[in-house]
Amino acid sequence: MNAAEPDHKTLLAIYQKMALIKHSDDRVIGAMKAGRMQMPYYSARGQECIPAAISVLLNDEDYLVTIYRGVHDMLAKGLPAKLLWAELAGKATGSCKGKGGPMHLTYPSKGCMVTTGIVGASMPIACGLALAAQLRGETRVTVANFGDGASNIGAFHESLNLAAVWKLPVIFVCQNNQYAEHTSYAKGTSCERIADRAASYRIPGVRVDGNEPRAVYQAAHAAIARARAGDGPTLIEAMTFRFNGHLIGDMGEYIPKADYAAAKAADPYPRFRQWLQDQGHASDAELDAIDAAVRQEIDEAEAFAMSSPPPDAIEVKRDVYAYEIA
Amino acid sequence: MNAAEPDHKTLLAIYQKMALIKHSDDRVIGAMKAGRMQMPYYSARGQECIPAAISVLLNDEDYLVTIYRGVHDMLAKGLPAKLLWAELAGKATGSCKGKGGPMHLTYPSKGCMVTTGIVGASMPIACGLALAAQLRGETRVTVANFGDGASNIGAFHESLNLAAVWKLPVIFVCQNNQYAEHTSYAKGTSCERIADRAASYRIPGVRVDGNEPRAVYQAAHAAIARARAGDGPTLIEAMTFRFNGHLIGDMGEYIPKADYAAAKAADPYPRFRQWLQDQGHASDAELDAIDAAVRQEIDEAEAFAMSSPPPDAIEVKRDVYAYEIA
Amino acid sequence: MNTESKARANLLQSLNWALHDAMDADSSVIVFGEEVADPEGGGIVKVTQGLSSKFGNRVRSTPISEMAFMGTAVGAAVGGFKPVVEIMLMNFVAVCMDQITNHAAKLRFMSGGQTHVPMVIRTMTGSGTQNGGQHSDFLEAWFCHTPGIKVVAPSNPVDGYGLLRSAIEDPDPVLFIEHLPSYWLPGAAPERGSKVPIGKARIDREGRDVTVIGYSRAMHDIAPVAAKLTAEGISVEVIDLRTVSPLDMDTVLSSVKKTGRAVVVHEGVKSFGVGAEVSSRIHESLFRELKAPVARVASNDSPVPYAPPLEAAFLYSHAELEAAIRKTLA
Amino acid sequence: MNTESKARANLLQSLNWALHDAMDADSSVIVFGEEVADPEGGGIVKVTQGLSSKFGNRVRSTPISEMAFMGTAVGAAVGGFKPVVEIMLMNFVAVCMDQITNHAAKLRFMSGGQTHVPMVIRTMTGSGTQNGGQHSDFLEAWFCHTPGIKVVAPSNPVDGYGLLRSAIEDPDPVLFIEHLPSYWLPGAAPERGSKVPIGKARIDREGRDVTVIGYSRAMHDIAPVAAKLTAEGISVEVIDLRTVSPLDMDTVLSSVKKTGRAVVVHEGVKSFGVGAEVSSRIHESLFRELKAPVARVASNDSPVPYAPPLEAAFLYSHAELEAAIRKTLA
Ligand SMILES: Cc1ncc(C[n+]2csc(CCOP(=O)(O)OP(=O)(O)O)c2C)c(N)n1
Ligand SMILES: Cc1ncc(C[n+]2csc(CCOP(=O)(O)OP(=O)(O)O)c2C)c(N)n1
Ligand SMILES: [Mg+2]
Ligand SMILES: [Mg+2]
Repeated sequence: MNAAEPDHKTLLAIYQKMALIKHSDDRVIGAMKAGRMQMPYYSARGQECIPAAISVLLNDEDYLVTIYRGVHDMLAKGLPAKLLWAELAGKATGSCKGKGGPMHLTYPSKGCMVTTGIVGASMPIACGLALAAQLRGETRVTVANFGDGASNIGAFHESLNLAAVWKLPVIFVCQNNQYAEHTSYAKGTSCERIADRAASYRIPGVRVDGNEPRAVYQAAHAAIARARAGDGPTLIEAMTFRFNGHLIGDMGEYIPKADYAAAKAADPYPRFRQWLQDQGHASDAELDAIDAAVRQEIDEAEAFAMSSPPPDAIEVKRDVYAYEIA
Repeated sequence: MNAAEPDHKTLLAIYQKMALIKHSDDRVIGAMKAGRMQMPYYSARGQECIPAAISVLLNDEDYLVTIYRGVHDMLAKGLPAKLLWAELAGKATGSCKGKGGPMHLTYPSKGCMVTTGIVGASMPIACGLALAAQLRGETRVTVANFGDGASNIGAFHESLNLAAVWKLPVIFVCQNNQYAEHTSYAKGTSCERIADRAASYRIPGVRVDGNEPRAVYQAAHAAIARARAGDGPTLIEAMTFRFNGHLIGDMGEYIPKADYAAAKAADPYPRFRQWLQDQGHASDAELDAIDAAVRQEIDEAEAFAMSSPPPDAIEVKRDVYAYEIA
Repeated sequence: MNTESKARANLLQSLNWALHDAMDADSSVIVFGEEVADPEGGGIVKVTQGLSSKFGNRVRSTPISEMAFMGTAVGAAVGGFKPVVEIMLMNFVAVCMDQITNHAAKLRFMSGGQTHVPMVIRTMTGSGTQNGGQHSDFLEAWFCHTPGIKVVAPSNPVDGYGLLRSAIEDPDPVLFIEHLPSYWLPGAAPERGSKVPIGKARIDREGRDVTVIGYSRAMHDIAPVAAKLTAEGISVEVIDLRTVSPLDMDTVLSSVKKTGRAVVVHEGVKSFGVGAEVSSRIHESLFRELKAPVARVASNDSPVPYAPPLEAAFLYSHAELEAAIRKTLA
Repeated sequence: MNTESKARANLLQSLNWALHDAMDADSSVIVFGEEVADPEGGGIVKVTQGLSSKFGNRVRSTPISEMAFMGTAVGAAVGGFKPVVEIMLMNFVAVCMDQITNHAAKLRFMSGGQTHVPMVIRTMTGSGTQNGGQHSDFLEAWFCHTPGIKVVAPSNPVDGYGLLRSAIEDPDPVLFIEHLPSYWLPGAAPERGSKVPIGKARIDREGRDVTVIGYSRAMHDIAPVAAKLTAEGISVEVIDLRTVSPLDMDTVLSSVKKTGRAVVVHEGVKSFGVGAEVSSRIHESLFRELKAPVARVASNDSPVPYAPPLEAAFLYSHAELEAAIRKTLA
């Protein structure tokens, strides 16, 4: 089938999500630098295009499983900024009551099912959510996010094989930012392209420019259609970069200056904004209006987070089991 | 480079090892049926050609790691039949003093380093033995045996990737007997050939007829040469069959009659014996002499095992640590 | 257990009935693991026999990919199903610990209660069959030390049936441990549909002089020793914990309050085992009432050996158990 | 610890020195794990800094493949090397348990002593840094319950250096647990080359009235509480186990024999934890001498929460610790 093209409305929806992710990330880091917030924060700034372009193809019912570096995935899928910010701030009003934090963001009503801090663990869990949909005969799909480094852990292999054998409706999305903590892609990964590993499971594998909304949209469109049709999983490798290191505080000494500069030059947010204008999809003013609305949403989210109460100590006795422990 | 051909002496050495494995296996099963021995025994009968043809290319210093179905690998590599039989019989004179049993056969002086009962676990350990050789600058290689079902577990993926990235001198030998316990190849494995999975690690992967000594020899010759030269690992998939089921007692109801018959027709031992005669490598009488010598060795092994004393109870306090526990 | 009951059954049958009845009762119950479907034999010891023929796609044999299928159980549970997943032998939990301890046991808490993981992990184990060091361990202590998951270990067909039904209905993950050599031991047959609550121990025999506490295979060792001592006039109370975590300390403490003496028995190795927790809690609660220190009877602190005489030396003997009980009375 | 010593250092430096000295002393010592080589930063907290620059190929950063590189350590150890492998955070042992518990810990026994596995697994952990449920657990109890592996958990630079040197020389596998928040605490500097024996506890403070037993981070909680009570005239003896398995019961029992009272403290969750074993053994050996039941002070039986007030509620407080000690004296 010939590649799907996002329409005007969709392009602006993608831009809005990218803006939301970018501005939220800038503000979280600002709050941390200013000492208003403190946490182990894994910024996804630079990768915002990937979930933005995928999530416009998903419904609230579709499942998402992601990783510690998943704030962008969660915001794109619909986790309200207020609940995100309150969770990051460790407040009782956070989506996880302050119990989970950035590594365990969850919001089932928008399909945000699990966030894991264990490399590779998103994939087996995604297989289970997909099995649930398959057994119910639904067309609902599951998106499993993970990084390039995660493609070297056993769970990746087992999950892709199981999903292939059972034809599970999963879209495996490898966000290849070319580093695993401080280890470069080539130091840990024996294949040239992670997408090539799909051949070991006889499923489609495609590598795309993860900073190019239309490329991501087209690959996701095909993979989601395939999954909804009951034809099984797809592996998408989206090439990207993370501008703020592995964790806030990471100075990136291990990244060659030239590579960093090249990645910065391919920053998806300004690039897409420029493209939308060049193509006449939106004027500067229209895009500013989207950014302004997003900034407004984040102002409210931060205010909500800051003004919310911390969780009560009794919460350590709750949610261990269905009942409260002694 | 053009394929290596085993010479006359080598062909007879391979035959001798196949005969040793076959007759020993027949006799173990006989002893079990007669009630003289009792154990969870994973017969490798039908797979004897693979280790026989590989081990003629190995030195005592080369390392071997295998699995619960590894009696054939161990005998071919040089574990004395007496020590094997005494270990199977759970005697103090067994290679592991009766502490390990069939699933943990070990005999370092012939390079028989580890036998594991955990599917997939042979491969990471083989990487470590290979690393030891690499760090010492030796040309010694490590052979890691595993089954077709094991190619679906995470340790397979992680090990091949690590071995590729570090160029470890490992020969990964997948003995594809087409079943994992009672699960057929296709039910558990998404790829058409396990050898194809080598592409995920940019290492050579080759599938051969595991019942054809010269085919196994040639593939092993190339892989071992590559490893000794420091060029890294190779994945060999040797197609074969196990005639006595997963465990003694397994009635094989899950195996289509026709498949079983076809496998039996390809029984490597009589086929190779016939070929040796047809090619004029040996007369019936010469081959009978080899078989007779092997039978003699097994008679002695069984007598040794049966007449040996059981281990003393104090042994449960020994070998937990370097010192004896209280 | 009710030995009066006419009907007889073994643990294997009772577990198979429980799975059939649970799948009949609730269409969200699904079963998977290696060899569990009928084309693969309905389980290597046939506990799951007949399920796939009856329930089709809800019962699946898996590749040898424990990490993947354990995670699949976690995801399916989060997605609204009640998976019953089988880890063929308990030592194999080691290849999928992450999905059990970092995920199944923690998702409810980490999500602030937004998700939960109603799944059952069935597994079998036990020494005495020459399965050696990697196929015989009782590892329940690892999971008892993992908040968020429950640990159940029945000793007979009635409890096996009733606890498996309850485990499947439980809103939280349950590790269900089956003692392999016990599968074929005859016992009273369970009444189809009658469930046994998780977290409740059972007084197996009433007595006044000493309390002997066990679970799973230990119950089969305690019974003859208790009978022998009772015949001698020593009144032994026997408790089958049935659920190892959370512990039913009410039952244990009220018994020991009465007897003033206690012995804890399990097959898992002694050091840092379940017996240590039971012993500590009794001492903490009944220090003044105890007439003797709580004794622990368990296996040798080593891997499980292969040769039968060593397997015997690894496990506690009935003589050791008897001596430990007598010592508390000395 | 010897607080008289002039020279100061922190745990991080002392461990880095131990690794440098061990690699200098023995060319069979090799180091690998994620990010451990200098191009990757010499470890995420830089414990391994400088090693790869000095020892080249003997120090390697690995892919994120714990199962593979843990097994590689096992194989290299069987092949004659002394690997020191790093599991970045303790919860990640769950993805490679099999190589640790089914292989490293068992190969010597299963091979009848023909092979052995002289390797060290270094790992760090600890709550209090908002790392949440999957990055903070103390899981030492799992490994203490695994015969064949030793468990060490130093609380200060001197023991850190000396125990790591001994662990690397040990002929059997050793799990070496580092408390993350303690890395930067200053303390007496170790003397290069001076080793601390595995299996020997240390009297951290002498006293007559009550024995408080801990290890790793607990020592930093016990010290101020013990000092406060001593100032009040309550004579507290403090024992740093240093090695958690095998336990140095000689030191513990001779102290409790003297004081008649004991409190065990650790960060790991309380139920089925290390404290249970220590408590049981003391009760078993000194039942008649004890003036009060042995108390356990440990963390809440839940996953580790994220928000700081919940992290505080998860861990025992100094007030709870003080109260527990006073209770044994009541
Ligand atoms: C099993 C496991 N091993 C190690 C870690 C520590 N760790 C956290 S993130 C990370 C790097 C992951 O790299 P990649 O998969 O490329 O994802 P990215 O962080 O680049 O998005 C590592 C090693 C972990 N969380 N889990
Ligand atoms: C991790 C793990 N899972 C399950 C098992 C149980 N088991 C033992 S052998 C086996 C089948 C292995 O099949 P394959 O890899 O093809 O080897 P084969 O037995 O056919 O030689 C299984 C599932 C195990 N030993 N280890
Ligand atoms: Mg990455
Ligand atoms: Mg097979």
